[in-house]
Amino acid sequence: MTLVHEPAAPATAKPSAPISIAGALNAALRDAIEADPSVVVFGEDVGPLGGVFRVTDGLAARFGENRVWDSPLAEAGIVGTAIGMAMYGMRPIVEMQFDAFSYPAFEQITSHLAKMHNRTRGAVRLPIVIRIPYAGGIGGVEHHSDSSEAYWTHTPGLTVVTPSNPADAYSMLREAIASDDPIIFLEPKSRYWSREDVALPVTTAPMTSAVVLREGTDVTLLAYGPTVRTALEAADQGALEGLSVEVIDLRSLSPFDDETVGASVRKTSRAAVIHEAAQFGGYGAEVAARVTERQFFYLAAPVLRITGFDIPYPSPKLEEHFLPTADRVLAALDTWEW
Amino acid sequence: MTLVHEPAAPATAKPSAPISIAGALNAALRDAIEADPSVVVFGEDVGPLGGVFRVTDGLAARFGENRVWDSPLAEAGIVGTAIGMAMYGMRPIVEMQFDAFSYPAFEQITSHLAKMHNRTRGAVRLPIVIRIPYAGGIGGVEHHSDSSEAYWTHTPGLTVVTPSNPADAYSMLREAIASDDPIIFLEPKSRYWSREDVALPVTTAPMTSAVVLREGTDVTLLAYGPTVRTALEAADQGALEGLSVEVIDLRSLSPFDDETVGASVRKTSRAAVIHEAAQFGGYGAEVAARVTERQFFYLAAPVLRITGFDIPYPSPKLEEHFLPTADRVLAALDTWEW
Amino acid sequence: MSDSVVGSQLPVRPTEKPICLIAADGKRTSPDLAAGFELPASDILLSLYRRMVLGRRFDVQVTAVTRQGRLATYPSAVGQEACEIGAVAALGDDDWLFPTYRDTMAVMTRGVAPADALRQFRGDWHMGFDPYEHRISVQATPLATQALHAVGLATAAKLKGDNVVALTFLGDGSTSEGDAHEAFNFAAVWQAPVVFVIQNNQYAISVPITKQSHARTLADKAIGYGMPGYYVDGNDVAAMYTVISAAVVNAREGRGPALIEGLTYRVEAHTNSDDPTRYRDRDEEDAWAALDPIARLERHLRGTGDLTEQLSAEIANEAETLAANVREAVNAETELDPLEIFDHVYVIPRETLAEQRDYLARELASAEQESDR
Amino acid sequence: MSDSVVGSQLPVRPTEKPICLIAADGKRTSPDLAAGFELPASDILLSLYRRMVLGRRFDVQVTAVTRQGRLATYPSAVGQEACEIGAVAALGDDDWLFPTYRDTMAVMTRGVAPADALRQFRGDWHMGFDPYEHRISVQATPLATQALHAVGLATAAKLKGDNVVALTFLGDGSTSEGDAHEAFNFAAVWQAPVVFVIQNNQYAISVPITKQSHARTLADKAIGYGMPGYYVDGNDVAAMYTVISAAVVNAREGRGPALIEGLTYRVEAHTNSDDPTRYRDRDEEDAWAALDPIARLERHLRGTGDLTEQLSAEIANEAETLAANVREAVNAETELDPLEIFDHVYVIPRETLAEQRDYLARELASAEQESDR
Ligand SMILES: Cc1ncc(C[n+]2csc(CCOP(=O)(O)OP(=O)(O)O)c2C)c(N)n1
Ligand SMILES: Cc1ncc(C[n+]2csc(CCOP(=O)(O)OP(=O)(O)O)c2C)c(N)n1
Ligand SMILES: [Mg+2]
Ligand SMILES: [Mg+2]
Repeated sequence: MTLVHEPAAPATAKPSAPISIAGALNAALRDAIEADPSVVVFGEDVGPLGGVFRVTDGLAARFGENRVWDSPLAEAGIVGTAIGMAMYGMRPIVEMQFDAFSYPAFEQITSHLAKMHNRTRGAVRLPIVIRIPYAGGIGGVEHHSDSSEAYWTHTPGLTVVTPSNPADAYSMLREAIASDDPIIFLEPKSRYWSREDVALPVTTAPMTSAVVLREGTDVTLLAYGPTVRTALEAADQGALEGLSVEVIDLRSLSPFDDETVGASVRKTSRAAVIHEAAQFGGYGAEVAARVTERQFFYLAAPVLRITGFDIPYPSPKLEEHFLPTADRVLAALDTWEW
Repeated sequence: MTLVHEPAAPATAKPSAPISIAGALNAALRDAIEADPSVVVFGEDVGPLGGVFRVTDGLAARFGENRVWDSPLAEAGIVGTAIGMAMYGMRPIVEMQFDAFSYPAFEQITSHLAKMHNRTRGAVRLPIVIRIPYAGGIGGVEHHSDSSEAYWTHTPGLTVVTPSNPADAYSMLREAIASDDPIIFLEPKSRYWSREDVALPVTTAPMTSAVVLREGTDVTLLAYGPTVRTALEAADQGALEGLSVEVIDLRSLSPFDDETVGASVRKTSRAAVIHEAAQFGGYGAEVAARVTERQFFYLAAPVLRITGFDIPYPSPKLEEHFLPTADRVLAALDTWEW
Repeated sequence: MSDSVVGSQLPVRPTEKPICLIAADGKRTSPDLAAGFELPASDILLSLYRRMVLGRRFDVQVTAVTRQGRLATYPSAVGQEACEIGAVAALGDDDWLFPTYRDTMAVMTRGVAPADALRQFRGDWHMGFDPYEHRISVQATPLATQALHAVGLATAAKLKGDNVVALTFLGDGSTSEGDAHEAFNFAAVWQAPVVFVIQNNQYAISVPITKQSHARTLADKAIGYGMPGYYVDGNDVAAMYTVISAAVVNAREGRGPALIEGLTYRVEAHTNSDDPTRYRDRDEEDAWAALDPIARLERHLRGTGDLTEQLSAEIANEAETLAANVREAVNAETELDPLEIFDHVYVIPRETLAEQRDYLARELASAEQESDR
Repeated sequence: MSDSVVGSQLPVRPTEKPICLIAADGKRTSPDLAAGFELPASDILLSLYRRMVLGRRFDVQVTAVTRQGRLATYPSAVGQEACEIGAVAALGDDDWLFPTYRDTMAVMTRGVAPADALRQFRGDWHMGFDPYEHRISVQATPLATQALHAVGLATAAKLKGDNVVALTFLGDGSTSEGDAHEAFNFAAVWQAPVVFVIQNNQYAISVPITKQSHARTLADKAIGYGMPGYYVDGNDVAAMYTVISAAVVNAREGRGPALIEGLTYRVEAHTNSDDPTRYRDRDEEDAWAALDPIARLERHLRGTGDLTEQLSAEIANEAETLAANVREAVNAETELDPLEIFDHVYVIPRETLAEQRDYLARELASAEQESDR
């Protein structure tokens, strides 16, 4: 994958080596804990087990149970206590084991995490990162493949970001931990194990900016997390058919990078957004609405949404029919009159 | 207010009398409990007190504590037990005291209420109505003025409706209670006390259909719940300026009545959606996106969103600056080149 | 719904030591450990023994085929047979069971055919059978949420005047969730005919009970709700069956809910994808192996002479038939219609779903044509 | 975080009768009711008395101005002075208080100026003071949620080696919420220096405690978490102060959390917009009036001669000054900048909010012009 914005290799760069998203996240946590004594990590099974996806592997052993520990099994409890810790100057990083299991914490996240800074007129800051493995594609049974981003992005006070590759996974998580705003950090679980050569530590584009991954002139594909690969595949196939596809990795869902996306759409005059979540009221609706508001007179066709269906995420043997594919993207582009 | 679809006055019609939305809801509950022994009502303070908005006033005294009762104070518990009751053939109607207090029930609503029918391949039906007084405008302190509709409309399996007048309040609640699907019934709390002459029992347009409240030719205003009045005010003011405004009360947020809305937009070629909730990822995004997808080549201008700002709902003395007004609607329409 | 609160007697407090009727050595325990409960008759013990053997054989076989990749995942209940079978045996036909993902053994024991019981974990559909056919709800994944469904169903039955009891399983870790608390409280306040069976198998995936609760026992939680609480040896099926049966009768006769903690052990990994060596050691596993619920009852029944060579041979045969049954079930190809994913989202049909269904239908059709070429 | 679990002693069980040091008649109670707690010295009793009188005068005045429409709403704590003042008096300067909407009296007593304490209910802003200035968190509205914040803050202090204790108030109804359970459990497992003070004022708006819990006492819940639990006469400030102080010391010295239930009564309506005649009768209100916390301590201090005519006159004067202070505070016009609603949503500025801020600024400017014409 070619990054148009090459990551700036820092002075201390180690020789680049193949690393997975899970590995990069693990390294980011390790380096952040090492760098700042106020950083703590807790949640369900994040201690000795290292998390069900091994993202916290080895951290408890390395830093001890006062920096990385297993909490009781209660998501509201995890987020609620993290809020109290942050009020006392800590920087907690907590994990929701799977996205559907963040729902018990919904009140703590929407009514407190998102609002405490505003409520206290800026007196209280909550530098908390909530890590959520999200979306499907791993053959998980019910409740293990939800895409919950639309719930968070609609909630003022939250910042919502999602990496699609190991370099961003490291850089964006470090930036999220350093941020004084609460961050919902969505990790595309189907991509956890995809490897790339990266020299750590790495600093990529700012967490809140979108990145053009592939330049093109005919159409702009807007993707994030697990669907970035889908968009790139579609771009490859499209190229064979003589279609010049620009691919943008949104990276930040809230805030939305209107500038980068706007510039691209004004160039291509056509855009489509791709996500796994159900379409109705999904994040793609906001993308389509705001791109249309801002670029209406540049658009040659309506912004397309290539998404999951408006149904609960299906069982493992049927999920392939639910997930957006490169073929579906290209089929959708064909519905436009060119 | 003139209903283009006049409510069909049933044979048993009583002489029409002025009644508030709260009163109409109370009557609907009373008639439903009377009509069907499997209907029960429970929640926080819905018994002797009659609810903090008095929507259940007198029901416990009239039907006894086995039909209408106060539950312990726990929203997940209220929705979770309602699910179990529905599995055993009851039709529970539960109240979330204020919208922000539905958040503790978020997991029960999204992971169970919305999915049980699908999960069991249709074997289990959950005819449950969750009544939620929503939105602001009543000078409520923090957490008492949220607009949570976007969270529910994005969740497959839920049906989300909201009345804007007493006749619909009665008719739609009766229809919701009779439905075999779980219904999120959003009650515009700032409109609870607005009265109109209605002859009960009344049957208005089907719960899941939008209704044209005012016919016009220049622009279509899409509103629901508390913003319907705002849209009608804007239409009146617009008329003075020679603007012919069509006003549609969406009534059903999920499903969305594409037919009624589409027909109107094809006629006016301009549309704007109005809601109190924050704009980013709000329900208006879905409205704008789908109207644009379906009517792109009929649209003379981008669909506008006149909404609350992307901030937590402000304190009572500042809410006036947050809420969309008729002036803001007209100002927004002025941003279009005509 | 509140009158029921009045006139209820003070709850039974959990005992100091776990209630136990048959010790690990197969011998009967002293009266203090029996806490007034009677040892069931030998025919009952024999049938509990038989069902535990079948249950374990079932789980062992399913775990094996899961390793072969036939199932998406499988959480085994091996080692917890006394809880799984003791609970199911205590339920009447009209009663309801609210199991978790852990309790497929109980689901199968209550009469669901292996093929149906395993459909969820095969990845065919979220639930593999009709809840109303067996009065068994979905095997819940969101922890502790099903406990509230049990309370609601039991309350509905009570309001309708039916003599139905709902039993829900909970894990030790799940007791930390808010929903567990709300279920205990609603059940006690409404005096709902519910029995909460907590299988304290010492772990929530990798998290030991010491990181989950600071209480003396999980059964002690009952005190805070004004419910009877029972602290039981969860590897003694005689005790589990007897205590749960008593709680079921109490509930049925209108004396309200009960909370029962069975001390047991999750012998297998959390699921096939888990690696217990990361968080527990061999010695601990061996210590619990010595307390095995099946070996214990076998010793007892051999001692009393009730379990003859012939009988155990019969049971062994039955177990092998069941195992073959399981292999057959998971090897059989299931016909799945992808379009069904749209059919049960709503009772009242939706246009948008019909459109999306047509879209997928067209896609599948053209894929057909492709492959035909 | 788990080692702390090891080596912790068994919790103190709640007493049969509520712990009480000074009876309603002002007399000292028998040792069994004192449960080993010592009556505080008279200077302490006098200062508790003084603060209760001021607290009540404050609340009565605020309720009055609320009826005049000066406040958006106000939940009064009249009748609960022993809990409000007893808790605040037991806290050190570095300790933290996590109040609810009910506890403005406690907030004021801990040193927040009336104008700031009332800013939230005046509708100016969601919170009227800087939490760090007084070590008081927001007066939480979402029930029981603040208890988890208290546990988190106390745990952070413990991890940093600071001797800070967090005290959180909870209502009787709030104990039904899942968050209360999770807070109790996290606190016990982590042995966090937290004190939970449940003000059982008999009602959750209109819902009586009998519909909220079936437990003997709410203090009994502590048993299920392995926490000390204290069942206290919440109208005896001597008992509340003494028991809470002991719990605070315990927590500070690393012996973990405690749960304290104070039996009291919400004398006023839930808020000004509530109508108690719909759900409770006069007799009940009268019965509780006889147990009034201030009258009781007054009888005691007059009996001992510690409360002289002169002293009560001084306190009365002080109370009137405070009341005047309140009237002044709520009558003073506050300058609010509408544009501030955009300024604290994020630490890191957002373009979209800047745009929306400009939009409102322009709107306000043109409105200005309009009105100038
Ligand atoms: C609300 C929720 N949070 C997290 C999970 C992920 N999860 C699945 S099983 C499990 C451990 C449960 O432990 P326990 O309750 O003891 O049951 P056991 O697996 O031991 O039978 C966890 C954390 C979940 N399924 N639901
Ligand atoms: C999560 C949540 N649900 C519902 C409410 C609405 N509500 C506000 S106060 C109250 C009653 C609380 O009773 P209790 O906990 O006893 O406290 P008290 O008011 O008696 O001090 C309710 C139901 C809320 N604020 N938060
Ligand atoms: Mg367990
Ligand atoms: Mg109360």
